[in-house]
Amino acid sequence: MVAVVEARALTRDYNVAGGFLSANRVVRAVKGISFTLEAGKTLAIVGESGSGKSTLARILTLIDRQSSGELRLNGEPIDIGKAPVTKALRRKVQMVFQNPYGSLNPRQKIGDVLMEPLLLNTDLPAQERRDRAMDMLVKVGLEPQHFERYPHMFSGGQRQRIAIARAIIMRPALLVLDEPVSALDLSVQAQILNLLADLQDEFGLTYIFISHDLSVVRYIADEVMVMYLGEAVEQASRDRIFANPEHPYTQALFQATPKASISAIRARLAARSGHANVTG
Amino acid sequence: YAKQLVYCSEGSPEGFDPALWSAGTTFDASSRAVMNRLVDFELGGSTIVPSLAESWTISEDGTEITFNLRKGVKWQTTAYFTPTREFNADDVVWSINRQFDPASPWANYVDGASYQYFDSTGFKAALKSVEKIDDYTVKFVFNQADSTVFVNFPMDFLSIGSAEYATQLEAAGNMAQFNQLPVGTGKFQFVDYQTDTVIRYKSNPDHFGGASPINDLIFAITKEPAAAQEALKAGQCDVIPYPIPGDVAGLRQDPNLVVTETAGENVGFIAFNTQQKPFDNPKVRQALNLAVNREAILEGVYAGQAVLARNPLPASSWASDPSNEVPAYDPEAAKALLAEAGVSDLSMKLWWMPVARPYNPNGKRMGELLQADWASIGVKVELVSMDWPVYLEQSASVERDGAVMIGWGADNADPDNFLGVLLSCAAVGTNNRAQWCYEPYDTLIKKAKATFDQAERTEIYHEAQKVFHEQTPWVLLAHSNQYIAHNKRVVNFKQDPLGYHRFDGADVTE
Amino acid sequence: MLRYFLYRLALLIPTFIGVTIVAFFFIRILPGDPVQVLAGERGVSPERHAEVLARLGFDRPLWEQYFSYLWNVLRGDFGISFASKRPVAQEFFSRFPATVELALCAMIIATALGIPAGILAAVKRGTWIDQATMGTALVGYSMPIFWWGMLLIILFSGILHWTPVSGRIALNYFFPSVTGFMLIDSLLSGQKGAFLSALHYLVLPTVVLATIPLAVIARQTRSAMLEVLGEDYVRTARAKGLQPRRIIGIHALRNAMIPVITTIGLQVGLLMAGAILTETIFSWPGIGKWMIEAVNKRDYFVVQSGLLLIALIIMAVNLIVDVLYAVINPRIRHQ
Amino acid sequence: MSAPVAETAPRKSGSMSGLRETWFYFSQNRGAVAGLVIMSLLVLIAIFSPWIAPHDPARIYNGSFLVPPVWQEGGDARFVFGTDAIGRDILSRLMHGARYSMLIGAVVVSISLVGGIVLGLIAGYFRGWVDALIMRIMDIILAFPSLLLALVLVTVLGPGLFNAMLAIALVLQPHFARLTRAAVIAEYSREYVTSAKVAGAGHLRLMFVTILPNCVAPLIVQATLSFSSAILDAAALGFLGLGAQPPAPEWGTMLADAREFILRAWWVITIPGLAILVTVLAINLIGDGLRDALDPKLKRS
Amino acid sequence: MALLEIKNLTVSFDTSVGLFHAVKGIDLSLDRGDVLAIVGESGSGKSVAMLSVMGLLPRTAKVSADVMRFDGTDLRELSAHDRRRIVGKDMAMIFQEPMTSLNPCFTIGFQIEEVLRFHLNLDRSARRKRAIELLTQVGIADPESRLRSFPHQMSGGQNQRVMIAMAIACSPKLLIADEPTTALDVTIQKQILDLLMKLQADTGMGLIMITHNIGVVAETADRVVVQYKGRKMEEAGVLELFEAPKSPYTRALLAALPENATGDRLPVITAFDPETAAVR
Ligand SMILES: Nc1ncnc2c1ncn2[C@@H]1O[C@H](COP(=O)(O)OP(=O)(O)OP(=O)(O)O)[C@@H](O)[C@H]1O
Ligand SMILES: Nc1ncnc2c1ncn2[C@@H]1O[C@H](COP(=O)(O)OP(=O)(O)OP(=O)(O)O)[C@@H](O)[C@H]1O
Ligand SMILES: [Mg+2]
Ligand SMILES: [Mg+2]
Repeated sequence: MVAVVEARALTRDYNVAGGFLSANRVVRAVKGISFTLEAGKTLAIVGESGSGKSTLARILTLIDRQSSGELRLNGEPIDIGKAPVTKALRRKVQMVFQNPYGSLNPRQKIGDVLMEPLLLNTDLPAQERRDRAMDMLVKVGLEPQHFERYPHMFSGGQRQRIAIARAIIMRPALLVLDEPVSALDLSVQAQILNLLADLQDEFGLTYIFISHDLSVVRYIADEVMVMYLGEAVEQASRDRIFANPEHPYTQALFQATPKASISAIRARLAARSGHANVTG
Repeated sequence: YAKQLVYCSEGSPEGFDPALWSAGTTFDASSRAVMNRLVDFELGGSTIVPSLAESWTISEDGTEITFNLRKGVKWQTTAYFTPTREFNADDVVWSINRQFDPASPWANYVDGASYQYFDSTGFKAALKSVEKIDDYTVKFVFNQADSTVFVNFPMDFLSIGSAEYATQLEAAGNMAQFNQLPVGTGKFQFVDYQTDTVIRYKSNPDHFGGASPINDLIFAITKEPAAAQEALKAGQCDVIPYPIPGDVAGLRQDPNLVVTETAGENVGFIAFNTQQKPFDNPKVRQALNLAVNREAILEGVYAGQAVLARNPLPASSWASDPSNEVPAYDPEAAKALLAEAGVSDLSMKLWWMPVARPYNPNGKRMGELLQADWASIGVKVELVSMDWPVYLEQSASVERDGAVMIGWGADNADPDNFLGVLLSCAAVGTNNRAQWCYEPYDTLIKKAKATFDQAERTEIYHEAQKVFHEQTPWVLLAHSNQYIAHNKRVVNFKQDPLGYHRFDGADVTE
Repeated sequence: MLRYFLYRLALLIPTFIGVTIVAFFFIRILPGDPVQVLAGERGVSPERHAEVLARLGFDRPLWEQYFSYLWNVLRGDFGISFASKRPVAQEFFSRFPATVELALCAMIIATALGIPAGILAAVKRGTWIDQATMGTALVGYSMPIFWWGMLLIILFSGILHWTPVSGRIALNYFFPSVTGFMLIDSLLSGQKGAFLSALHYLVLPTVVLATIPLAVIARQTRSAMLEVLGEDYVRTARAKGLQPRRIIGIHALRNAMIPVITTIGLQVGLLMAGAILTETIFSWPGIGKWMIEAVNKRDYFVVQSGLLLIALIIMAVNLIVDVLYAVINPRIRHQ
Repeated sequence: MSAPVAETAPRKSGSMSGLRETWFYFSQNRGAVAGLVIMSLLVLIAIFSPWIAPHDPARIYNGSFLVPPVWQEGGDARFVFGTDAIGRDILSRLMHGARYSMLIGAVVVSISLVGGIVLGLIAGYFRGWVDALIMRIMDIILAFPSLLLALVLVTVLGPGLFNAMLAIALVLQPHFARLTRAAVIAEYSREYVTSAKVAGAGHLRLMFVTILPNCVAPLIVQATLSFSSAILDAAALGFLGLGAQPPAPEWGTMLADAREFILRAWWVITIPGLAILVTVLAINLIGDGLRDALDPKLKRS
Repeated sequence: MALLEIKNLTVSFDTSVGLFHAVKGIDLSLDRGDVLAIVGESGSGKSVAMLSVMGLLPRTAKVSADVMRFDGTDLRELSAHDRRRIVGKDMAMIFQEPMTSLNPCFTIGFQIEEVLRFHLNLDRSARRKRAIELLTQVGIADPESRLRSFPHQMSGGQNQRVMIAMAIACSPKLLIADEPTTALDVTIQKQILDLLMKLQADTGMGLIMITHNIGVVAETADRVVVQYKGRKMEEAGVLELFEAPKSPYTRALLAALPENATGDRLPVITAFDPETAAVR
């Protein structure tokens, strides 16, 4: 089975303009990331703010160019700095963003949002585009009458559904999801996670799922990569990582994640009353 | 108690060396207040009277003029100059030669400035030499006999400056000061100038005609006429020049004010380009002339404060022909004339003056009135204008289109200053904005210039005016009256017919 | 901080060069022959025409003229006024204090009244006080000031005779010009009543010139205040139990001043435009009126260098505003 | 990082379309509606002035110079607002003058809007040296006092209404460019732009289809305010003698012509000035109303 | 006597589309030393309820309650002046966004000392001393030089510590923390929560913790209030709530937690009628 994505030592430098008289600084936001991801699988990337998750996502979705390293999609090496992104290539990778309120053009009707990728990347006739978009709309759990509405008429969860619909309407080989549920309430989060699972089953999608919420990661991922300061400090299957985190940072992350298990609550309450006794 | 007179002048002087400049405002502030000439106009008139020269003689052949200078005239002592000697022939020779002799260190002493009057009046071309006979005698020699030369002597560019002061400045390497801090022999001596705001003078105690009764003379520069009028009413100004014509009646009613008026030594007119079709045809010019409703212009533009012009020179001039009439207003006759000339659907440009001048207080309004008048005989008028310096430059060009609104104020009392300067063939391309070179007329003008007898000249000029009317190179408009408004406490102030503002004799009461 | 200042200064270099190019080429394409204009109403002979042309350097190639102009400007030589034949810089700086005095007073009035008015309106949002203040501000903002000036003259000078019509001080006061600022010079002179008289002459033009900046500042202050009052840190301040006076006067105001300072800075350019009209109406002997006259008179070097000098001053003021902005805004100060 | 965003979608405003919503908030603002009514009236007057004006604006009534308005002693029923210095009906001139003001506003705003949008869009979209170049040029224009620059420009181009409009458009244009640029930069980093990029949109589509429509709100407000600035600036140029040429009854020019009557015939000064003030005020009221209606921040609270 | 007692609190907003009820009849009561968590999805009126207690709602808000008493003072009748004596001193609040909740124009020191001056009338040197003490207490290194720092010179976690220092400056009896860690990384969240719990234990103040993170509830609270669409769904001890949630809403909420996921799809909260789901 050929890997959908293959990354070899990807790095990304940002030139941060220094002040006047001081030289430009180079910030290396992603430092030599390598991984391979097979079709139909989900790779979760966790890490705290500024660890380079989004930067990596932008490279993988061909928005930004890597500073060095090699990226292969379906075995094909890709460097958007050398050759412009072709339509065919564009169709292979899509993305869903964290903020459901910012990722939809407020002046674009939902129908147009969904049809835009088709318009730009395929030669389908208008009616066909419309039909495909309508299908997709229903598939993500919205209704046909929503087609002519504007984004601001939808709730966050609905918007995230639209964003997902737009991303998968091209049947991409790879879908990069940058914290797609972080902004959502628990109940809505569950719906979206379910939807993603449904779609993966139906279309055999490959996901790269970025998150900082370990419970979500544990639920959805096959593989997990932990990023810290631009580096992948640990990379393993979900079960291995959750069972036995090796890197100290991973351990710290697990340690810090609040646990909602009853045993944990019991333990805390016990400690608390003991503590209260001591001080009181 | 120092007597102070405040004159709200209409603008800032260009500088204080009158020979360099051409604006009346500058002359008021420099030559008329601070300096004297060999001869001067009498106060409140245009008769030439002795000044720094006590007497003069003109040679038989008319080519030499010898001046006998006044003795004991003191130069003003100021903060910046203390004279060591009195006025004498050296000063006269220096004052002329600095303009005449291109080798003089003073020939270009202010960068970019030139002695424009000396050149443009033809004085330079006429003059052969100026010689000091002795300390108090100076002789001017001219190239040929010319009856219009002598009238230049009371003009501002022939003001007499101190050669000693000039030498001092030259030695100090500060010649520019000559244009900034003037020294003269006049009634008033310069004290201070704050740019665009105020010029202060004080009485010259040593003036040969006796010190002025006013101790301090102040020019408060007030460019907005309405503001000047308000200041006059409020007592902040004692004298204002150029009140708005329409407000004259109102000012007259103010019991605290006195408004004086003189017939203006000026003429406002519209000059066709007579070298251009169809204005080369006198009939077309006459037709347009007949279609002008002069009464409306008199009221709308001059606010009634003018005299409609009968001749191209002021009615007060001795050469003016009183038998000519103000052209009639007859649109019907105008149409007929146009038809006769075979001109139909005429559309033309009319240049309107962007500035107010004594001879035409509002070019735009006049343009609008003329546009309407000429429209009524089927002539379409496009009104054009441009900034004043460019207007002056381009309207003088022979290629210029259509008719141009312009006028002239007298430099001196000689009729040639109008009839020759504005209408002779020599002035085509410059002051002759009608570009009108008409042989019969030009011959007459030349003849008059070489004639010294006034009666004879008058006759020749009358004839020339007849020719002018036949040919109508201009639409004659008006001689606007000149007004001065002053506070009643100002006494003995005499309005100058040539448009100067002189405070020689003026006094103020408590 | 110094580094920031130098950085802003460096940014001005291309603008400065652009400004000199604009000033230079504008004048070259003005219709009319400079020498004819220079000669005045009496004309000039062809020989002299050529001579003057050469002396002014107008016969050389354009780029050569430009570089010699730039070089001269850098040496502080701005050319000679055609009208007065005096150095332009000298002419400029003899009038500049009058404009600065007027503009500064206008700005002080505009700021001193505009900021409190804006704060009041923001605090009393929606009440009649807000509506009245902002209504007035909008009228002021919409005012054609040349007309406004004339109306005030009609009323205060023409009818009520409260204020003088033009001039800078009553003529019975006479003292040497030390700073060029009449208010300061009158104080220095020690003459009794001189300062009051100078103030008296300054009132009406100042009010006219201040009208628009006042309105703009009041409006800007209000909207900045409203915005800031909705910020989290204002809520924090309220959660600390501070008095409204302190919250508004210290916490909100300091932040609201950041955009207001910029607005005030931007007003300087507008103020110069306003000064042109105000000085024309009041015959105020400043650079606005001087420039208008220079344009009308085609005083080439005055227009050219006047434009340049005015632009330089505006750039300098903007630089100061930028720096001030940084002083108020610690984010920039500490970058 | 997660940031819970307030759930606004199901609220009532969700059922209103953008335009209707804007109108709703706009119509709540009494001042803005008043401005709109006045403005509509002015536009109607401008359009129909040849039919509704009582007189030909250029017609000179000899013998009726400086007639005061009807309600004043000496007034003439034919001339409601009186006549000017050469007997032209002021009311008719004002009505025809409205055409000039509307024309000036429309032309100036169109030119500067289009120019500013294109420049600002290019600068904000491409950034880098293009941005620096464009913005430095804007800085240069802004370094001069607008009126002075317009004045010199008109002198260069020659006086006349069209040249005046061009000059004013040029000096107003940097404001549009800056505003567009700022809005574009802000929008460019929004995720929907990246989404469109990922969807395969090219530069032109991103610039004009994706980003530009989201920048229109501040531009509309600025356009409205520039409309009034244009009228004021044109009037100021007219006042300085560089605007419309005679006998065009442009308001600023009328004022300039009337200057000498400041102490004698108040109506020739007061009435055209009032016309300018009312027009500008009306437009500014509309501008304020639009700003409030288009600004989501103010809407919410 | 309860430290804070609220009965039938209702808050409505006058909006352009009519009256909007954000809080509908909530009862609350809290004793000294208690840690109460309020959970609920976004927009359920958690913040509004607590802001009404603090008196920080905008003027468009209408607040009514049968009882609203803090430490024996009736908050409903309080004049603005008297309220200011309590707010910030006995009753303090910290907010979600530490970066924007501090005034960017003033130093940390200024902002902390301001509270001390206003409420405790300490003199300059005493204020300084106390400020340093407070910064030490919240675990900021090098407090003396930090006093001169501006908020933007510090990280989000540090700013939140400063916020806490400011809130506890006058040893309040009640501290309301409105999602104090939502904007922070999990590792930082852990530190902040630990800090808050330690301070609470040390001072014995009442603590109300608003959050939508069930994990945080489990790690901090003694008692929990679940809120939905402006209504209280249920109130229970933390253990009780996790072990045996009474309200169907709470049950659904807990089920939607990915860590509680049993099958390969998450149970989804369907629309509840807040009236019937509430448990009194
Ligand atoms: N355009 C840019 N220019 C300079 N530096 C950048 C740029 N974008 C990101 N960075 C820096 O790169 C690093 C990684 O940023 P990135 O957005 O990838 O982090 P992240 O892991 O997605 O964080 P978060 O969880 O906050 O979204 C950060 O230090 C950030 O400041
Ligand atoms: N000033 C206001 N005007 C009108 N409505 C408001 C105002 N403040 C809050 N609301 C509304 O009140 C409801 C409750 O808001 P609140 O901020 O209490 O929610 P929350 O439970 O704190 O949610 P979150 O988790 O997002 O902070 C929301 O629907 C909100 O839109
Ligand atoms: Mg990210
Ligand atoms: Mg909240």
